[in-house]
Amino acid sequence: MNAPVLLYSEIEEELRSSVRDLLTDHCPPNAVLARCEGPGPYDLGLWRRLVTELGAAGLQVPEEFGGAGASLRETAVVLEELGRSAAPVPFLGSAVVATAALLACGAGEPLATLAEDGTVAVLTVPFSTPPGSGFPDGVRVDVDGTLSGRVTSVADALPAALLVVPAVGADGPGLYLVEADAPGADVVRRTSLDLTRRLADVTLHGAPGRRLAGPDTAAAVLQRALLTGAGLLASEQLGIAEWCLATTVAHLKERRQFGRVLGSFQALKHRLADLWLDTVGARAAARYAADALAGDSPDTAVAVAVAQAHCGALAVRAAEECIQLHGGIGMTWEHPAHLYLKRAKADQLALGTPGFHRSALAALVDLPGPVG
Amino acid sequence: MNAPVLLYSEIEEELRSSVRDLLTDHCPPNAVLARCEGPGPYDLGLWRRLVTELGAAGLQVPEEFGGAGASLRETAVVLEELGRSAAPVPFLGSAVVATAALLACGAGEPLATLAEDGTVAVLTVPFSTPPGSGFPDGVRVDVDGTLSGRVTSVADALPAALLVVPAVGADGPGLYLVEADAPGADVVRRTSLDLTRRLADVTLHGAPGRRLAGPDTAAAVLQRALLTGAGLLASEQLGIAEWCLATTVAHLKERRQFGRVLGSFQALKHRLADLWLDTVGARAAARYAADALAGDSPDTAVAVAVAQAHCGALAVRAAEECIQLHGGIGMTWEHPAHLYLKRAKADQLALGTPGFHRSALAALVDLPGPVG
Amino acid sequence: MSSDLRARVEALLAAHDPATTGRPDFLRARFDAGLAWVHFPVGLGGLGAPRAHQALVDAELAAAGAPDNDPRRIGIGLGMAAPTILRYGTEEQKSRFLRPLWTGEEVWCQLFSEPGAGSDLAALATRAVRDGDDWVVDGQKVWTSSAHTARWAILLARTDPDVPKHQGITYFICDMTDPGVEVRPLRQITGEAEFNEVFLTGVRIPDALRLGAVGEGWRVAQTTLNNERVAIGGQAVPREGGMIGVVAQTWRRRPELRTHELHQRLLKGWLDAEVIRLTGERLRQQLALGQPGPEGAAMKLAFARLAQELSGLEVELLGEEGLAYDDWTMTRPQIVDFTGREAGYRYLRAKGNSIEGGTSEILRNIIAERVLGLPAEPRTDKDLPWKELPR
Amino acid sequence: MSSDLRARVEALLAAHDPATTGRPDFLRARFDAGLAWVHFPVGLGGLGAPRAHQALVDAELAAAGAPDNDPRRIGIGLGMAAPTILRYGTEEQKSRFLRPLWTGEEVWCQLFSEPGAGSDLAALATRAVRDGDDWVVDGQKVWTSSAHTARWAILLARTDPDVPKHQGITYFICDMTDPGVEVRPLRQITGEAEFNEVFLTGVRIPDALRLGAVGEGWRVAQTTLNNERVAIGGQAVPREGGMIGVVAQTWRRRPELRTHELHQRLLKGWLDAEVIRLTGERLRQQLALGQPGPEGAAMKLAFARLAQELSGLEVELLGEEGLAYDDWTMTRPQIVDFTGREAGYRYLRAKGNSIEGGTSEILRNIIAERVLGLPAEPRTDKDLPWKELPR
Repeated sequence: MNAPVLLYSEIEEELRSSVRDLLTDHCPPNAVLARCEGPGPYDLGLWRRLVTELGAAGLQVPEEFGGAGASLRETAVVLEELGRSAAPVPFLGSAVVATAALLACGAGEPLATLAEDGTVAVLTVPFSTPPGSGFPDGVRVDVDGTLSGRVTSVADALPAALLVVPAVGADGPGLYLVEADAPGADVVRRTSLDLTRRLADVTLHGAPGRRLAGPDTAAAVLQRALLTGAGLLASEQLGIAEWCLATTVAHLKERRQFGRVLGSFQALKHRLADLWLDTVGARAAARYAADALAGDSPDTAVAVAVAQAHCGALAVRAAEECIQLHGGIGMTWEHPAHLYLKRAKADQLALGTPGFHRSALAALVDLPGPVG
Repeated sequence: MNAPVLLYSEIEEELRSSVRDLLTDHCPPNAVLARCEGPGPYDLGLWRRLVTELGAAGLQVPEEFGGAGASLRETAVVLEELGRSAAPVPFLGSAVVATAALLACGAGEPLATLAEDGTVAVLTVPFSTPPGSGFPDGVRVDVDGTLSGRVTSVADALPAALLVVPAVGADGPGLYLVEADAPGADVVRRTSLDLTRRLADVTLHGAPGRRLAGPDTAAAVLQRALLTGAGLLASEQLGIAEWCLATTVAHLKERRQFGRVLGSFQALKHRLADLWLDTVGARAAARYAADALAGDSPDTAVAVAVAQAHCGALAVRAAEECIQLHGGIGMTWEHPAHLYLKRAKADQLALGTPGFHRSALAALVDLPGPVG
Repeated sequence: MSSDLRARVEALLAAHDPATTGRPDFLRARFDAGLAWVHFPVGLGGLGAPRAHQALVDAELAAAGAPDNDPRRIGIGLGMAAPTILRYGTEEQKSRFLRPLWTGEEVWCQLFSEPGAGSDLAALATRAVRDGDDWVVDGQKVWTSSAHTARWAILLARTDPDVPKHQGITYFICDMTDPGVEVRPLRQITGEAEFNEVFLTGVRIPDALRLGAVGEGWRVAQTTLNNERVAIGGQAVPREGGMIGVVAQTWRRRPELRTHELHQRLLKGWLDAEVIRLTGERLRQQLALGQPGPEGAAMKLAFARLAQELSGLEVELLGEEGLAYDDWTMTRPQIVDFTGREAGYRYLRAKGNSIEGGTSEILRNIIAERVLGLPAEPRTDKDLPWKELPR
Repeated sequence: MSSDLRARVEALLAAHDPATTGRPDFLRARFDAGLAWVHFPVGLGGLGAPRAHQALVDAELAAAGAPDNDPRRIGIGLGMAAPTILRYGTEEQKSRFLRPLWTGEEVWCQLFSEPGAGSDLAALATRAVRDGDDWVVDGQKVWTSSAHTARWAILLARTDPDVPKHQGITYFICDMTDPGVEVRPLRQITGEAEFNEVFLTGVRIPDALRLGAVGEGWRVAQTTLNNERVAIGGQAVPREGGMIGVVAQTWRRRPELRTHELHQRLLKGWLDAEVIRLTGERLRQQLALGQPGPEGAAMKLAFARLAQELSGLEVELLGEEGLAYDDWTMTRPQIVDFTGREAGYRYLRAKGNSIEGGTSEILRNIIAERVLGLPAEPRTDKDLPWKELPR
């Protein structure tokens, strides 16, 4: 096992600043806020820019399929920045989770489509599904090869053109590629807690599907996709926490009460110091998880559990402190803080809660619970 | 069920001030500190004063046996004050737990001895034994009626003349009265974390014993004694927390750093406000438990679990904050803060940890854990 | 209850049978019988009786099927405006305002908070300038509940910017129908708009509607704010009352959601809820003996912490369902209903508990200084003229 | 490692075979060969080489069976006195002190802290008054480790009480064998006495042992203190290194002690320990690139929190055994050994982690101000002459 590299490489820092520049220009908080009640909650214009200008959709996709062939370490850096902007784009669902599934299937053709024009694909599982879950049996493969069933609370499914569907046929589990506008496929929006990453229910009634993985590999492919999603989500959570901390610090440096800058009050300073401390830890943990996933380290499962358990809780705490320390201002719809609170809370449930991941450590590092 | 009375009655307040006056005069912190490394860690002079001047040993004992016939509410008030002084007297072991056992046995004669001259009795179970534990089988009753076996970590056993011993004979469990200086009885001091309430191991080799309770009642008697001890220990823990809070506040009002009184620093003020808040809760919870025990309320088990879970954790936190906010001074042997830290930590383990009592609520209030 | 009081209740019921009397008529009659708030003076809805008797009157009337004045809807009038008018109002003000306030015919709101002041309420910038017999008021207020339904407001405005901030404030009664009053809904993170922003532009207030002396507004406001604080945490709560009950019921009903991790947190939440309940009960017993303790501030602080803890836990417990939200539509609720909506709403709304009516930070300051006697922080703003304060 | 450096190591080993050379002789020879601290100047135990090369030299010599200078025993000399002497010392001071300091023949201690100053170190009251070529020092110091074994001390004393507190301090080297130096063990809550109180009564220090200019002591001390902080958290730690390893092993070995409540806390502790370990590893990688981050203060803060959490948990886990203590006898340990003693000792000793070497409160201030850029609290003591400070 190589020593993990926990710092950002120069290339990673360059990627970060490109993404940040683009988001600063095209994804200001008020635009996100304005969009989130409109008919199109996803910012597909922004998505197109990320795809065409930065190749974000194909970052993980090998060069032979038209992607950038970058590692998950770079993908994680993009997620940090998207988290910092609460950007309403389907990056996590498409360029991380679905791409990981397609990669593990060796499905070059759909991958090329994703990389080329930012076609959105999603893995149809509830967003709350943690790694290590049993293979879902909500969709069955009928004798005619079509798929039927229902999957609830799928993240980023609204703008998806391709669905990667775990389904169970007569010969066992498989992963199937279904076009979202195929006859018999239906994607219905749900009212989501997170205003910047929406959920939808996917219903299939005899929809045609192409098998990408069969009984031998489907479960492993699904696990790899979920593990990748969980591990990299930690970087998004880090980005959320950093925005919340920075925004709060900036507010407290400006706002005056009782004749003093609020940020000079020691109780607030100490709370922010503690929050900063845990953010520093989150950066180390998220980097370690990205590095482990990128290098297929034998320690990946531990790294992901540690990162999710720490970063999932931290992002929520940072967003909650952000609201509290903005006082009444933070409670208003007009201030973007709530967008981060809602994303942080939804992210906390996504791909396993912090409690789930912490409990998973029991088996991973040999700390078993009480007997009986 | 009568509405619980959570305030102190006038009589209770009078008792409190008598106890406090006596302790202020005869149990200053430096005296406790000086004693705790000497050959006699218990202050039997102080104990005698509590017994003769205030009738503390017989507070719970009915008047017919020479006691005060007071309720456990008054006993709890005495414990608050003893906690506040970290007083090295065997009140909890003798006047609370052993007395509760003897009362439940209807053992008038030993109770009269306790009330009369402060003879110390203890229930020989490890101090960490929580209510609801199985009947201990470490001591057996031989065919000749003598007792043999070993009980470790018995609190207040060092100064005890009488041992109330749970033992198992051919006909089942029983409680036996053994004189501590009887042939075959041996009480050996242990090095204890708590310097003001010592532990000892009790070894019996064919020691003569008189049966106080047989198979029909022994288990119930033991439970009543443990439940009484656990419920009233919350009042001692409240007293510890109050001393720690008051002493810390006083220190911070006096000590200056950076040209300011330390107590004007907001981070410290907020921590103490939170501590005060939980101390207010502890008073309500401890009073509720004492009231429930005194009135044999059907809610007693819940009341005791709530009080122990809250007060046990609070006393430790208060003592830890006391050390921290005294800075280096609190780390010195010369300052009494450590006496409270050690007692608080030992009390946290005594008669069930806060975690034990919180978990006990699962069954008591119908909040079952995961299935399987 | 004294026999006299009982006789008055019976007389009221005899003269105005609740079954046949209209609600407003009954409430007016009750007010005139001195049974509205018995501790108020005779002629102002009371009998000068001990405050503790009110609960008995209420119970008796409720048992007889009499309507109440919907106290949650008119809480600001009852809890804040009325005690202040009673203490500082002129005779004309008292007889003009208290009756319709109590019957609910005239709803009141409170124009204290400002966007630029926050917890430092005394820094408020809304100006009132004397003009003949009137005052002309300009400024902006925020977090005003009921402003869109209110007929009257209690208002704090700055009448002298040249003196230190606490000294230049005056307390007014403001007519919400004045054309210079503009009320805009203030939407919250929950999607709804409980509160309002209120813009005051050239609002004219006759000097006769001033409450207390010019420049004495801060002192007058203490009566208002102390009554706000007393109102919190005074009610007896049954075990598992409030949010813990919702979570515990979900836990019992849905064994498939349980994990050991959530179980430990639930037990901790249950414990905390019970300790807070007992603390409130102890406070209630103290109040009944006429010994109000400082635990009021403690209760608010503890309640906010618990509500946030439990509502966060509930969302996690629900897992996939916690990812959903019931409704983002902007509605205008008249009261906060924590249990009438879904977990996501409770989670978001509970964030306000540690901000509204005194932030948890301010409450901790209050406890540290007034209860523990710790010194105040160094202050530089107390003696400076308001207009010279750094902003 | 450069070939030159390697050649020097080989030459040293050739001339002084570790198998046959006495420890002090070998260490002196190593110093003279410039292999003590390679980044120090030639003639003072170094070669002016990059600091990073030191680890390679150490490894090479250790592999050859050479003795080391027991750095934990002489940590204050190595970590604090030496860099300060190097930077501010005269040529005479450097050549007199650095060699026996490094070889461990002369142990050093630090006389900074005072009972009356605490975290506000600059408020120190120990006076040094000029008398001919000497200074006469009177005062009391506290929390001095190694004072009872030390030959020399670095000392801060007030030489001018009429200027603000940071300006009137001078830095000295103090001879611990002076008859005016009295060392008393300072017993801690663990029962042992790691530290001392040091009473200084008419101690005479030649002006030649002053370090830096008169009145510049505070600035000189920054070098000492910054080096202390760098020393913390720099080492790579394996997973489950430190206290978590002790608790985890007990957990694995003793299934009968496990409960769900303790399990959740253990997993939380394990998680926190691993996150701190990764944070430290990331810091180490930054330092290796010559980019020291502010995470040093963070590491100390996090470590103290974790050590206290875990040691408290361990005592609870042990239940009945947690009620016992291993030994209250007053001993005088030379180093702190968290794992060599029982749970109760760890619990008590860990309380000091958030106090010694900068309290957690001070570290939070530092992070808030230097990292987050939040403003300092209002200060009134910075410009006041020291003698007028309120006490």
